[in-house]
Formats: sequence, C-alpha cells, structure tokens
Amino acid sequence: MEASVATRTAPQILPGKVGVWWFLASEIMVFGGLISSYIVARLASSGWSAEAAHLSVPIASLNTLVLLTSSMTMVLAFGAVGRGDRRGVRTFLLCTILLGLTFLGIKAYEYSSELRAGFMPVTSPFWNFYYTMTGLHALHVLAGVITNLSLFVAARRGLRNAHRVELAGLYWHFVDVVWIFLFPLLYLT
Amino acid sequence: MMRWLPENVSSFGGDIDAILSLIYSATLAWFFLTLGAILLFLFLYRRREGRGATYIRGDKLSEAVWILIPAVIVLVLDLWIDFRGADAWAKVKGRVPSSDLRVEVTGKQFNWEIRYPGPDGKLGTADDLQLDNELHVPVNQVVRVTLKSKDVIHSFFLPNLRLKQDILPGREVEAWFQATKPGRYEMPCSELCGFGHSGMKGWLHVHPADEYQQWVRERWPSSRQGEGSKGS
Amino acid sequence: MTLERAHPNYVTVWVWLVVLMIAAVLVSYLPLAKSAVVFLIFVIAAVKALLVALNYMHLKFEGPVLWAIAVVPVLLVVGLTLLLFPDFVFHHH
Amino acid sequence: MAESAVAAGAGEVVHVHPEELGFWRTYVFSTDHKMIGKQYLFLGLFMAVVGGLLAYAIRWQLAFPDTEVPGWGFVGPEDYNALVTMHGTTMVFFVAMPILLGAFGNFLIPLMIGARDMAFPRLNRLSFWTLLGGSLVLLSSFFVPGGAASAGWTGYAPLSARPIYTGVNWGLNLWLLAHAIEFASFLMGGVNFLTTVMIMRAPGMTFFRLPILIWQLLTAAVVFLLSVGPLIAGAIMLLMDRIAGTSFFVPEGGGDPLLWQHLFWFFGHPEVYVVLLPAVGLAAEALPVFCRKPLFGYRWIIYSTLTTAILSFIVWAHHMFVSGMDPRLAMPFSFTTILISVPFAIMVFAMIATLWGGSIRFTTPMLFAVGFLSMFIVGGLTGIFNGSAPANIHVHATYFVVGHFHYTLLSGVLFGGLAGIYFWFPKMFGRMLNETLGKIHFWLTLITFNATFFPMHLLGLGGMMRRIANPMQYEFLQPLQPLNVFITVSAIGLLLAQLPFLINLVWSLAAGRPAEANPWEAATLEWSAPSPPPHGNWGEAIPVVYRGPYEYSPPEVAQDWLPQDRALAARPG
Repeated sequence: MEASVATRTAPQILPGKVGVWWFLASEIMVFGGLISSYIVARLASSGWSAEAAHLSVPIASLNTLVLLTSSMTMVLAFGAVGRGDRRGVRTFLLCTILLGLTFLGIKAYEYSSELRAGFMPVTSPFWNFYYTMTGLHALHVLAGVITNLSLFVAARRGLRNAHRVELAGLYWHFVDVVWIFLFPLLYLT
Repeated sequence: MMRWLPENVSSFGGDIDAILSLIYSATLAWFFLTLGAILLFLFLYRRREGRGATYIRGDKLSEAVWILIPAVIVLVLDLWIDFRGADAWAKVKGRVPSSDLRVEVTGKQFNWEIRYPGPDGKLGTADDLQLDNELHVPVNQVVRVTLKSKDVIHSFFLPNLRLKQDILPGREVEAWFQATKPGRYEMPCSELCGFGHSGMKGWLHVHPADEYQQWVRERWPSSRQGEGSKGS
Repeated sequence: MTLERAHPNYVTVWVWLVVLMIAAVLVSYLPLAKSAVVFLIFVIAAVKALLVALNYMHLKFEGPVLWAIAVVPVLLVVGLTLLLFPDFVFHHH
Repeated sequence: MAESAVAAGAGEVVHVHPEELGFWRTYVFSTDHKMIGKQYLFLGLFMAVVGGLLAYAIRWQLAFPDTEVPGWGFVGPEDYNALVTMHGTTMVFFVAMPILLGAFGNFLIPLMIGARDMAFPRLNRLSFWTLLGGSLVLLSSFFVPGGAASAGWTGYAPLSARPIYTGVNWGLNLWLLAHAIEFASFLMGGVNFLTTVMIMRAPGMTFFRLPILIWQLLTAAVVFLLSVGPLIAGAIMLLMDRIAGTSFFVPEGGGDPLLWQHLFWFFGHPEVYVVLLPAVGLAAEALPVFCRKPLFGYRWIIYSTLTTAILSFIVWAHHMFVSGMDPRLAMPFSFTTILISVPFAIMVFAMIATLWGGSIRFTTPMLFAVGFLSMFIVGGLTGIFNGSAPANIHVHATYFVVGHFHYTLLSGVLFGGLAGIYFWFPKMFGRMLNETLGKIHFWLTLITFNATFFPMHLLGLGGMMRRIANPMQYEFLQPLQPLNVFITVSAIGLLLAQLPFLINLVWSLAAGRPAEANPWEAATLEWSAPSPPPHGNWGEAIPVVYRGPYEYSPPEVAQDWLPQDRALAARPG
C-alpha cells in the first residue's frame, strides 16, 4: 500500500498498535460494565450457584482449551511474520480460524442443549446475564474469525500487510482474556 | 433569588434553604468578581495606538499565584459548603426519626395511592384505608412515609416541604417530614413516568391537631380511642 | 518491519495456561469454604489473563504508555464495581 | 490506492500525491481530515436545526399549553415526552459532539500538530459515515408507528425497558440503535485522535508545545473512550430487556432499575466534560490571539484539564442523590463534584488573566470566546447548587437543572463552537465571514440566550419540574406562568438570532472576502498552511516547531507574534 500522505519521522511505535490498544481499553470498559453488573447482581441475591450448576463444566472446559490453543496459534502466526515465513503465517492463521469456529460450534451446541432443557434467556437473572455475556463474547469471536479470514486471504498475496497479524492478534488475545474471566464467573462458582 | 422558593412549611426545609442561601451568596460574589474583572479588563486593555500587550506567560509560580490563590479560596468555600451540607443531608436523608405516624405512598401510572395503617398502626391489616392522591397529616408531627412503586420510577415531591425522593420499583424507600403549618400543599411527581406524567399529582393536607382528630374520627368511626392516643 | 526480537516460548506459555485451567476446574470441586474456592479461582484467572497479556499480547516488551492504556480501564472497572456495592450488595443484607 | 491508509510505511518520506480526485472522492467519500471535519460541521449544524425546531415546539407547548404550535401542530402529552427526549439526545450526541469533537478535532488536530492527515484516514471516513448512519436512524425513529423515544434522554428503566410503559416500541429501539452507532463512530474517532496526537506530531512538537485545544480534545477523547463502555453494556442489557424480554432492569423479573442509572451516569457525567473541554479549548485558542498575549498559565490549564478528567470518573452519582441510592454515598460524591470547581476555576481565572495587560481586538471570534467564558462561569456557579447534596434535594429534576446545563453545554456549543467557527472559517474555507453580521449575531445571541436560560433557574427554585407538558396543571406553578411565556418568546428570539449566522455562512462561502493564510496573525501551526490547506496540508516540507503555541508580543521580535515554526536564527528580531 502506498501511503501518499504520511509523516516524515519514524514513530517509535506502530500507529496501529496504539490504536488497537485504545480500542481494547474501551472494550475492557464494555465487558467490565457487564461483569461489574453481574458481580453486584449476583452478590445481591442468592440461588445463582444452583442455576449455574446446570451449565456443563466439561464442555466449557473443552471450549476454554480450544480458545487458549487458538491464542497460541495466533501468536505463532505472528512469530512466523517475524521470520518472514509466509507459509507458517497462513498455516497458523488457518488453525486460529478453525479453532475459533470450533469454539463457536461448541458454544452453539451448548446453547441448544440449554435451550432444550428449558433455560431461556428470560428464565431468571442468571440466565439473562449468561446469554447476554456469552452472546456478546461469541459475537466478538465471530468478528475475530472474520478479521483473521481476511488476513488469511491477504497473506496469499504476500506479507506486505503482515503487521496486521499482530494487531488482529492483540484483539484475538483480548477476546481470549475475556473468556478467561467469563469461564469462572459463569461456570465455576 | 431566594424569594422564588415556595413557602417553606417543613422542619428541615430551613436547613436546605440555608444551604441554598449560602451557595447563593458565595456564587453571587464570584459572579460579580469574575464578570467584573472580565468587563474591566476588556475596557482597560482594549486595543489602543502605541500600546502593546504585556508579555506574561503565567507559568512561573510567582505569576501563577494570581490564579492559584483564588482557586484556593474556591476550594475553601467548597469545603465550607460541603461541611454545612453534610449536616443538612444527614438530617433530611440520613436517618429517619422514629414516629408512630406512618403512611405508605405507592406511585403508579398516574396516581399516588396513599395507604393509612388505621388505628392498629400496622399496614396490611383490615383497618387500612386507601385514598388516591390525598395525604392527610397532623401539623408538627413527624410522619414516616414508605414509598413504593407499582410500575416505573416516580418521584415524590413536596415543593413546600423541600422533600423530594425518587421511588424505585422493587424497593421500599423510607422518607419523612414534619409539616409546620396547616394548609393544603401540592404533591406532584417529578420523575418522567410516562404520558400521564404531567398532571400526576396529589394534595398534602396538613391539619391542625383537632381538625386531624376530626378527620380520623370520620374515617375510622369504630375506634376513636386507639387513634386518639396517637395524635397526642 | 517487525523486528526480530527475543520472544517468549509461546508453547510453554500455552502449557501453563492449560495447567492453570485444569487447576481452576479442580479447585471448584475442592471441599473448601465457598469464599476460599472463589478466591482461588479468580486468582488463577488473573494469573492466566496476565500470562496472555504479558506474553501473547507482548505487554512485557511495551513501554509505559501502552501499559497505562491497558491498566487504567481495569482499575476503573474495579472502582466501578466497588462503588456499586453499597447500592446492591449491602442493600439486600 | 490514492489516499493514505494505515501508516504502514512508518518512516518513509512520501510526497503529496499530485493526482486530482474526482468530485465524489473530494467532497463525499473523502479521507482528507479537513473535508471530514467540514462534513461533521455541516451534519452537526443540520442536526442543530432539527434540535432547535424540537425546542421551539417544547417551548410553545410550555408557554401556551394545549394550543396548536404554529407550523407544527398539536402536541399531546406523549408527543411532548418524545420532543424532550429527542431534543436532548439530538443536541448532546448529534450536535455538540459532531461539532466540538468531530468538526474541530478532525479539522484541527493534524493541522495544529503538524501532520499531513490523521493516523487512520480511512477509519476517519468510516467514523463520519457511521455517524451519518446513526443520525438517519435517529431521525427515522420519528416516523415509525408509536412515535419516537419518549423515556427522557436518560432513558431511565423500567420506563424504557418495557414498551407498555411508554407505548413506544420501535421508536425507542431505534433510539438505542442510534446511540450504539454514534458511540461506535466516536470510538473510532477517539482512537484516531489519540493515536494521531501520540505519534504524528511534527519535529519539535513536544507535548508541552501543543495548543491547549489539542490537550482538551485529547482529554475528551480519553474520557469518552473510558467512560462509554459501561453505558454500551447497559444499552445492550436494555435492548435485551426490550426485545428478548430479559429483566436486567425490571424488578418483576429480579432486575434492578438503579443499575441502569449507575451505568448511565458513569458515562453521562464524563460526557459533560467530553463536550465542555473542547469548548474551553476553542475559547482558549481565540483569547491569546486577540489579546496579543500568551495564554496565561498554559501548564496550569493542562494540569487542571487532567485533574478534571480524573475527577470526572468519580462524580457520577451526584445525578442520583434523590434516586433512592444509599444515602451514605451522597456526601462523598457531593464532595468530589464540588471539588471539580477547583480545576475549572483555575482554567477560568487563567483565561481572565490572559485578558489582563492585553491589547484586545474585538473581533467576532473574540466576542464569542469572551461570551463563552462569561456564560460558562454562570454555568459553573449554578452547578454548585446541584452538586451540593442537600441543595440538590430541592433543585433536582427542576428547571434549575435545565437552566444550569444549558449554561454549560449550550454555552459550549453556541459560544465556544461559534467562536471556533468564526475563528477558523478562513482556514476551513479560504474566505472571511462578514464581521458586521457576526457582531449582530453575537449580541442578539448573548441577549436572547440569557433571557431564555436565566429565568429557568427561577422557575426551578419555584419548584417547576422538568419534563412536564403543562405547568398550568399545577396550582403552585400557575403564578410562574408569565416567566414561561417570557422564556418562550426569548427562545424563539434565540432561534431567530441564528439567522444572521446562517445568512453569513452561506453568503461568505459563496462570496466572502478571500482569506490570506494567517488573517488573525496567529502563532499556531495551522496558520502556516495556506487557506484552505491543500491535501497534505503543507508543501514538500513539514513545519518544524521551535516553541510553544502562544508567543504573542514576545520581547525577542519586533512583530507581535512569533509562529511556532519560525526559526529565530534565520530571522533575527
């Protein structure tokens, strides 16, 4: 890409990286607002643990494993960018995409079994929060999958936009970190 | 400006009005000082031939004191307002004084439902009385009000008593007042509660002691002694 | 453009993350007081999040500005949560 | 690709590309920060007309309840609630933010810091088009069955959480959607502002040589970015309540209405500073230029701005003193709220001290800047009444509050924003605005503004509630009705007072006197570019910065201003 209008001094830091971190800061506040509300609502009333017990810890653990692994493949793709290894970039991006889709698939299975068991989003405050929080998270995963897909396609033509793998990675790891907190908040307590 | 306030007829209204007056005096003084300075400087330093501007950056502490010292004065006034305010707040909202006189006010789209406990002093019993938009209390007595809502948020507002309290559905909010002057005072809702919000209002009737007894006797003819002991 | 630099072993970090995840699941079945379990689980979650942020998001190698961008919102969320306690948690007890 | 994109090739020296862009790429789908800034300006002005018309209908109904509003029609109670809701939303989110942040931020940030464009020009274009989409969604909500949102601009649940309580279904959903889109737009904009200022500054442009406006915009962007998240979370929950039937904020299902208020005001109060700080910055830019004197206490203003930003995150519950929240929270929040008067006092005193010893030129931008300063003082002072918890019991949700926030926010948009428009119009469009019309505009605005909003404080003390459609329904308000009529006449006057401005704008755009590069003899970097600046802003060479932004009447040189980019050695005084 030719940058026809650009600054003349070499910045210390990629603009994209600063931009993405600011974006993540605002995302922390969005999920933070939800998690804050969940924590105070949960502590204010009783009986949520019994409802949380209806969730499947094994499935969620598997899903956590999938997402953690996808984070690793994502960062390995970034490592491959550093080595100039185009094939590696494509392989690891593809792994990340597939793992992301696996996560969504497992999540969909989980939703359907919960819905079949009669736990609707409107059932109780716990289920309000459960569906809203995991739903918003799943949308973020979906957005990450789409981003990675576009990078995967772009990497076919070379590594000129490869710095974007790092930026997409920051976002992908953030989505992972959110899940790291959602998992104990919703399933384990 | 303070004369625009509605007549105060509550025991704590004076405290609130005093805070309002205190803030009014402080802010009025600052208003004249700052606006006066602006107008004076605009006049004195208007562009004139043969006179340039003075080069002062105001970054040095010796120059910046001209803005920092007034800021310290602002801080002192702030603290003063806060400390005076804390007492008034504690009196009005902090703790509700004990009283035998209780009523329950339930806001609903678009009425106040007032429940009186009746002679037994307990709500939820057979001798409860419910009136729409009519709150009858004796003068000079502490009245505890339990506020509830059936639907959305309403706000229980008595301009003459300097009492305002939002009502959250799902919670009970306690408020109190002590009216100091008999009369009939308007009791609007001051939180947007739907299309009928404008015009949602009731009346607070503050009765002299004997008139209140009269009212109680008319409402609960069977048990006048029980209630009579409360009124005293 | 991205300079080759010493980076952490990403696979080792992953192993740690998986170990911690399993630990969290096991802790949730421990016969401890509820509050102790919750405390342990969230300590583990915080460690996992820190591992990801430091290694995968490379905060280890970033300057104070990016650190501030990452940490300030977390502090704000903690502050918001604590300030909500009086109205919700204490209110019902 | 013709336009610049993410500055991937950091460090490479690139020339301004010579090729001509077509009409669409120049005026509509531009990535040039200056064109995007102008697009924001015109969108904001258009929405201001919409918001102004809503205000007209509101005021007419209040002065002459239940009579037909001329040119509008009959306003029923449901319509009235929709009017106040949409007026507030439009003015705060679709007028104040687009003009103060969108227009001036986009136009001025690269010019003032010495960059050729924003860090992410295509993201910039996307943020404008997103906002335009949000505006259209908001406007479309007037026309859906059931009418527009009518739960107040604060959208308190559960009134807003269930359609049955307002009778408005899709209007309120679209209202929420419009907010979501607007937030997305300004998140993109904020990220762009911050990244641009952090890494695109010209050589020599250190943080303490940045114009105050840049500091204020930067602070506003940070505050917005960090405060809007919880409201986005709340909006998602509210939308779920409305569409999916959950009960986050509905007590029957186990939810809590108070949670919405906390999430709303956690953003809602910082939002005030998001709008206010840029307005302070605009006035602070104009003052030194027309006083021919450095801005007094530059660093103190910066420290005050940062202090305000930090404090803004711990004051939100002062909107909730009588909401039924824990009364023990009130005094701490009252304390932090009133404490904010200290940093603002420093800013105000610094601006007043700038006047002292100056050589003041009474141009239109200067008049508006001083107008902003004066009106802002009134707004700040009346804020103390609201911030004090016990005083708030009486004035909360009355016209006192309405008067107060119009003195702060509307003075920011009207006086601050117009000071900015009159000041930078030559740079934006290469033509001068007419000074005579400008001065007529100023004096009419000043008089009608005060006549409109000052009496509202009196109504508020008298107890008149906000958001009531008909004051005549209340016996205690009937004696105050003449005041309502007076306010309405003044408000119509205030609206009409904007006509000279609109005429001036249109006439000057077409036939104004051509402006030279630096008509005001100002020292900041944007005035070293041609008027209007070309794509890329400067020619081959980016300016190099040697000093702070406000070197007026310095002793070293004979001229009474010393531009930031002039090397003194090359031009001995």
